[in-house]
Amino acid sequence: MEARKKIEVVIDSYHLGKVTEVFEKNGISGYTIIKDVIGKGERGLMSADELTDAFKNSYIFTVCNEEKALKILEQLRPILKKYGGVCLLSDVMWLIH
Amino acid sequence: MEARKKIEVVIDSYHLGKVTEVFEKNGISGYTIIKDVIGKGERGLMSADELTDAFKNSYIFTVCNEEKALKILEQLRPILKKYGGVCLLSDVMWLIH
Amino acid sequence: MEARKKIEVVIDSYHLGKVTEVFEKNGISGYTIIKDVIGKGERGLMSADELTDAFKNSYIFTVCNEEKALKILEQLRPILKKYGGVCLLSDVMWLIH
Amino acid sequence: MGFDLLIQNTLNPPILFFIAGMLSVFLRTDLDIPQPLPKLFSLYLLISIGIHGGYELSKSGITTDVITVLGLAMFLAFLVPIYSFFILRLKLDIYNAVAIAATYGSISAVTFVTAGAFLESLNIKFGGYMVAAMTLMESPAIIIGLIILNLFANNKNNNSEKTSWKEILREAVFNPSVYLLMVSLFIGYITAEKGWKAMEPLFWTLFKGMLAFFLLDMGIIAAKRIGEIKKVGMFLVGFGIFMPIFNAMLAIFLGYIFNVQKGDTFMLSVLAASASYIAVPAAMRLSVPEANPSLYITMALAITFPFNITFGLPLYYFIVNLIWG
Amino acid sequence: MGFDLLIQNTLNPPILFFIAGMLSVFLRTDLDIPQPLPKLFSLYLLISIGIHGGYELSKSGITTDVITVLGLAMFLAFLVPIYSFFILRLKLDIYNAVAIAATYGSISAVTFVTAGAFLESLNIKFGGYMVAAMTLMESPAIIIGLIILNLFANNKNNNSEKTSWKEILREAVFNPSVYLLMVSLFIGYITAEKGWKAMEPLFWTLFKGMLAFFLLDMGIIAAKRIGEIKKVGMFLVGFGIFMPIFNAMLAIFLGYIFNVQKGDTFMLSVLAASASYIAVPAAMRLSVPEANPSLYITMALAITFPFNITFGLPLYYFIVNLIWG
Amino acid sequence: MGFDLLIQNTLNPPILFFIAGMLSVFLRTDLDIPQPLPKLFSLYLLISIGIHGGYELSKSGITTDVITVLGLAMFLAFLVPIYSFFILRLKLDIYNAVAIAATYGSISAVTFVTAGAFLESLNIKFGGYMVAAMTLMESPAIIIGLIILNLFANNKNNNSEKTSWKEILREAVFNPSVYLLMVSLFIGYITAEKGWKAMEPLFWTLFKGMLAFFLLDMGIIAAKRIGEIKKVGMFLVGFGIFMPIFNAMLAIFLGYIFNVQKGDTFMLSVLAASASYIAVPAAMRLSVPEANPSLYITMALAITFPFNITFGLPLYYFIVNLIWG
Ligand SMILES: Nc1ncnc2c1ncn2[C@@H]1O[C@H](COP(=O)(O)O)[C@@H](O)[C@H]1O
Ligand SMILES: Nc1ncnc2c1ncn2[C@@H]1O[C@H](COP(=O)(O)O)[C@@H](O)[C@H]1O
Ligand SMILES: Nc1ncnc2c1ncn2[C@@H]1O[C@H](COP(=O)(O)O)[C@@H](O)[C@H]1O
Ligand code: NA
Ligand code: NA
Ligand code: NA
Repeated sequence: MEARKKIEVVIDSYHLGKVTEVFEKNGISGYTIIKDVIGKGERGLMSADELTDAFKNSYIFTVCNEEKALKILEQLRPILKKYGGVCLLSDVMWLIH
Repeated sequence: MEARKKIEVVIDSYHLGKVTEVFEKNGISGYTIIKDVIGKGERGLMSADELTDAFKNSYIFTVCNEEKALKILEQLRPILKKYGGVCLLSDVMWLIH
Repeated sequence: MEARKKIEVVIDSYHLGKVTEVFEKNGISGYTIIKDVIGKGERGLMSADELTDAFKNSYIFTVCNEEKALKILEQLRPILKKYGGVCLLSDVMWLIH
Repeated sequence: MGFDLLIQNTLNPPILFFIAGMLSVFLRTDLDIPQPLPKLFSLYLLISIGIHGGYELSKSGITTDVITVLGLAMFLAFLVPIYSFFILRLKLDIYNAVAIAATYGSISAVTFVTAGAFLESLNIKFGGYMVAAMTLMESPAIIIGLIILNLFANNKNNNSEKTSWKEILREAVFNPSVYLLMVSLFIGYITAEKGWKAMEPLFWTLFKGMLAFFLLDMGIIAAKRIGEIKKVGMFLVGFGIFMPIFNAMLAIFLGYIFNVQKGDTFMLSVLAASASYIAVPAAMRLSVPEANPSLYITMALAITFPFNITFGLPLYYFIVNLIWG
Repeated sequence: MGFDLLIQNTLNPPILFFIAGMLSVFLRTDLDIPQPLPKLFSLYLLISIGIHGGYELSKSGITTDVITVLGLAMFLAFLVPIYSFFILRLKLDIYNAVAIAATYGSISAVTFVTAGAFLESLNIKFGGYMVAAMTLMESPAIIIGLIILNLFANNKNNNSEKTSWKEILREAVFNPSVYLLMVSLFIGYITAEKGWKAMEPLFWTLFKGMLAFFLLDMGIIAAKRIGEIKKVGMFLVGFGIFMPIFNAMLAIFLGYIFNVQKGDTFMLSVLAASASYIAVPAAMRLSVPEANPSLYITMALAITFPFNITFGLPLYYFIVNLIWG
Repeated sequence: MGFDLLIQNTLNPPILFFIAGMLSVFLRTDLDIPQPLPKLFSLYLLISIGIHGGYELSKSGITTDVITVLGLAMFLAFLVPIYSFFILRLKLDIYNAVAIAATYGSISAVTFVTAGAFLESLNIKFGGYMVAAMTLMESPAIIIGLIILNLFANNKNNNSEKTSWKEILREAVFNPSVYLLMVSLFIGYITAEKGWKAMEPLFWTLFKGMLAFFLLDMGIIAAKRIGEIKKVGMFLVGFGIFMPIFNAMLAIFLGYIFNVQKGDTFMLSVLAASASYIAVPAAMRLSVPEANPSLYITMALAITFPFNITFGLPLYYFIVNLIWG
C-alpha cells in the first residue's frame, strides 16, 4: 500500500473533456468516469433527463501522488471557475499490484 | 483549498427524496446523485434490474462544513433506521473557485 | 459514528464477481456497485460503448473494520495483478443506525 | 384434451420465449436485457392494451353487460385481498400478510395480455372493457391492505403514518401503470376509428412480437428469483399456486351466476388469479417497509406468474369451457 | 370553425398523449420514460422525416418552387434571430438575449412532424423539400447569435474565444440532429423508390405511433419545467407566445408574396414559429456559458412547444386557410 | 460489372447508414447511440434471423443438402482458426495469435444479415438452414483457440487454468448470442407457419429498417476504433483484409466441390470471411487476458467488418457468380 491523493471532479458532461485533458497533460496513470450523474448546485438542477446532453453532469476521479495532484488542481481551478462544478482532494492508500 | 466534510449515503431510490429534503433543509450548496446503483446489505440484494423501481439504490453525496455535516447526520439517522441504507462521513479538501 | 475502512475497487465488469466473492468470503455486511463506468488505465480505454460487455468497468466499494479490510486487500491483490484495475483504501466514519 | 390446451398454449412463441428466458438463467448464458429496455416493453404493453381496449369499447359502447363485468371486477378486487390476508395470517406477521394479500388482490397486465393472445389463438373474443376491468382491479387491493394494516397493526409511530396516508392513496390510484392504462383507454375510446388507424401499426400489429420479446425478459427476471423460493417456504409456495386457482374459480363462479360471456369470464378469472409484481410491490415498499420484499416479489414473479401463463391459462379455460361449452 | 380546427388537432392521439404526459406530472404519478428511450425516439423521428423527405424529393425533383421555399427558409433563419435579439435586449443582458434569440431563430423537429400529422389529418399535402428547409433552418441562428455576441459583448477573454470559434462553427453546422437529417435526406433521395420500400415499414408505417410515444415523454419533460416559468417572468412568457405568432405571420406573408403552395406555407410558418430545445441549447451551453439555460430551455420547451402544438397549429392553419382558401 | 455489384450493394440504405455512421465520427458530430440501444438492436437481429431461419427450415425440412452445408460449416469453423494461428504466429506471441485466430474462425451475425439483404436485392434465395450453419460456426473457434493455447503456451499457472476450463467451455457454447440464435431457431422451427404469422410483423417486416438503424451505430463504433489501426501494424491490417478473402475462396471452393447451391455457397463464404467482435472477444477477455483486446477487436470491427460489407460482399458474389453463372 502506498499513500496517494484522490482528485474527484463533478462537471457537466460537455466540459468533461477539458478535465481529462488536464489529467493527460500531467501524465496521470489513469482515471475513472461515471457519466450522467444528477446534481444540484449554483447552476441549478442537472436532471440528466433533458433531451439535450448539455444538462448532464459527469463524475471523474483519478489517483496520483501529492505533487502531481497539486499541479493538476491549479490547472483545474480556471476550468471550474468558468463552467462550474466541484473538485475535491482526499487521502487514499493505493494497493500496489 | 478548504477542509470540508463529505457525506455519502446509499439508500433505495424511493426514499432518496427524504435525504435530499434533509440536505435542502440544512441549506447545503449542492449535492450529486448517482441513480440505480446495485447493492447488497441487510435488506438483501438490490439488483436494480427488477420491473419495479422499488429495488434500486441511489448513491448521493454532498460536501459541506463540519458543523452542518453533524446536524445533517443526526437528521439522517431516523431515516436510515427506518428504510435501511448506509451513511458515511469523511474528510476532503474543497477546491475554491 | 464509528471509524471504518472503505475499500474501493475498479475492475472490468467481467471479473467483478471475483471481487464480490472475496467480500462475501470475508463476511462483509454489504457492498455497493456502480456498473458500466468508463475508465482509462494501463489496459487502455474502457469506453463501455462496445458491443461486448468485456470493455466495461465496474466500481464497487465496501465499508468494514480495519482488520477485515486488510485481509480482503491481500486476497484482492492477485486478482488485480491478473486482471488489472485499481483498489483503494481510505478512512470513513460510519453512521450507526 | 385439457392436455391439448396445454400444448396449444405452450406452442405460442411468447410462452416459448418465456421458457427460453428462464432456461438461459439456469444454463448461466449471461443473456440479459438491460434496463430501460424492459421498461420500454412494459410502457408499450400498457399503452397498447389501453388504446386497443378503448377502441373496442368505442365500438361496443357501454352496455349493461359492461357494467356487470366492471362491478364483478371491483367486487373481486376488494374481496380477494381480505380473505387472502386472513389465510396468510395463519403463518405470517401482519406486515408480510398485508403485503402479500395486496399483491394477490391486484393484477398482472402481462398475464392478462398473454391470456388474450391465448384466447385469440382459440378464436374466442372478449370485450375491450375487460381492460377497464383490469384497470379497476389494480388499485383497490393496495387501499384494502393499508386499511387492514391500520386496523390490526398496533401503530406506535401513528402520526408519521398519518402524514403519509394521503400520499399513499395517491400512489395507489395514480401509480404509473394505472395512470397509463387509464389515459390510453380514454384516448383509444375518444379517438375511436380514426385514432386506431394511426396507432394500430405500432400498438397492435407488432403486439405479439413485443410480447414475445418482453416475456423473454420476464423469464430471465423470474428465473433469477427462483433461488429465493427456498427462503419463501412451502406454505407460501402453496399459497402462490392454490390461491390463484381458487381466485380464478371464484371469478368463474361469479361469471356463471351473472351470466357473463365465456371470453370475458375467462379473462376475469385470469385477472383474479394473477398477482401484481410492479404496482403493488412499489406501493408496499413505500407504505409497509416492514414487510420483506423478497417474499411478495418472489411469489408473484417466480411462482404465480410462471404458473399462470403455463398451466393456469389452459386450466382456467378448460373449466370455463366445461361450463359454457 | 377555427374552433373546429382546434378540436380536429387536439383529437389526434399524439396531442392527447402529450397532454397525458403533462397531466401525469401535475398528478405526480411518477410516470417516467428513462433515458435513453427519449433518445431512441428522437433518433427515430429524425431518420424518418429525413428519409421520407428525401424520398418525396426524389419524386418531385428539384423545381424552382423548391428553390424559392429553401430561399425563404434561409432568409427567415437569418432574419428572425436578429430582430429577436433587439427585442430581447430591451429587458435582458447580452448573453441571455443572444441565447434566446438563437433558440427562436432555429426550429423544433417534433413541432414540424406534429404539424405534418395535423396537415395529413386534413388531407393536405406539403413538399418533401420542407424537410430540407427545416434542416437549413436549424443552424444559422447559432452562427448569427455568435456573431452578435462578438459584436456587442466587450470580450475581455478574447483569445480564449478565438480558439473555440472554429469549434463552435463545426458544432453549429454538424450538430447531431442537423447531420442525421442531412444524411437521411440524402439516403432517402438517392435510394428513392427501392430504398423507400425497404425503410417504409419501420420509418413510416409506425411513425404516428412513435410520435405519440415521444410526445407522451415530451409532455412529461415540458411539465417538469413549468415550475420554472415563474422565474422566467412575464416579459419572456409573452415573448414565448407572441414571438412565434409573429414569426409565423411573417412566414405566411412571405409565402403569400412568393406564392408558395398552401401546405408548404403552413409548414414554413410552423418552422418559423418553433423554437429549438435540443440543438441550440446544446450549442449555447458550450459557447455562451454566461447565459442561463433555465431561461431558454424553459421557454422553448415549457411555453412555446406546448403552445405551438396545441393552439399554434390550428391558428396558423386558420390564417393560411383564410388566404389560400 | 463487378463494379455494378459494388454500386448495387452500396446503394442499399443499410450500407449507406453504415457509411453515414463512420462519417459522423470523422466530422466529429457527437452523434451517438447510447447503450443499451445497440444492445436492443443486436438482440432484435439475433431473434429475427433465428425465427426466420427456423421458419424457413420448417418449410424446407432437413434434407441431405442441409446436412452437407452444416457439415461444411463445421469443417470451416474448425479449420480456419488453426491455419490462422500459424500464420499469425509468424509475427505475434502465442496469446495474441490465439485470440485473433479465434476471432477470425468465428462469425459476425451482422455481416451475415447484410449479406442476406444484398442477396435479396439480387432476388437470389438461400436456405434458412444457413442460420443454423452460422450458429454452428460461432463457438468452435473459441474451443480450438483454447486447445491451441494449452498445447503451445508453457502454462505455469496450470491449475488455475484447469479450474476455469469447464467454465470456458460453457462460455463458448452458451454465450448469449449462440444461445439466443439457437432458441429462436428452435421456436421458429416448431411454431412454423402459425408462429411466423404472429412474429413476422415485428421480426421481419421491420427488419431492413432496424438493420439500417443498427448499421448507423456500427459505423460509429467502427470509426471510433479506426484511430487504433496504426497501433495494429501493417501485418495485421493485411491479415484483416486478405485472410477473409482467402477464407471466402476456400468456402466457395468447398461449396463447388460438394455442389452446394449458389445462394448457400455465397452465404457460407461470407460466414467464413467474417470475424467475431462480440462473442469471441468476450470469451478471449475471460480466458486469454494476456492478449491485447485493442488488437483483435480493432481488426474485426474497424478493418474486416467494414471491408466485408462494402467490398467483400460484391467480390465474393462476383466470384460465386462466375462459377455458378
Ligand atoms: N456541495 C456539493 N456537494 C456535492 N456536489 C456538489 C456540490 N455543489 C455542486 N455539486 C455538483 O457539482 C455540479 C455543478 O455545481 P455548480 O457549478 O455549483 O452548479 C452540481 O450539479 C452538483 O452535481
Ligand atoms: N458495508 C457496506 N458497504 C457498502 N455499501 C453498503 C454496505 N452495507 C449496505 N450497503 C449499501 O446500502 C444498501 C442498503 O443497505 P441495507 O439497508 O443494509 O440493505 C445496500 O443495498 C448497499 O448498496
Ligand atoms: N490512477 C487511476 N485513477 C483512477 N482510476 C484508475 C486509475 N488507474 C486505473 N484506473 C481505473 O482502473 C481501470 C483498470 O485499470 P488498468 O488495469 O490500469 O487498465 C481503468 O479502466 C480505470 O477505470
Ligand atoms: Na389477482
Ligand atoms: Na423558429
Ligand atoms: Na470467419
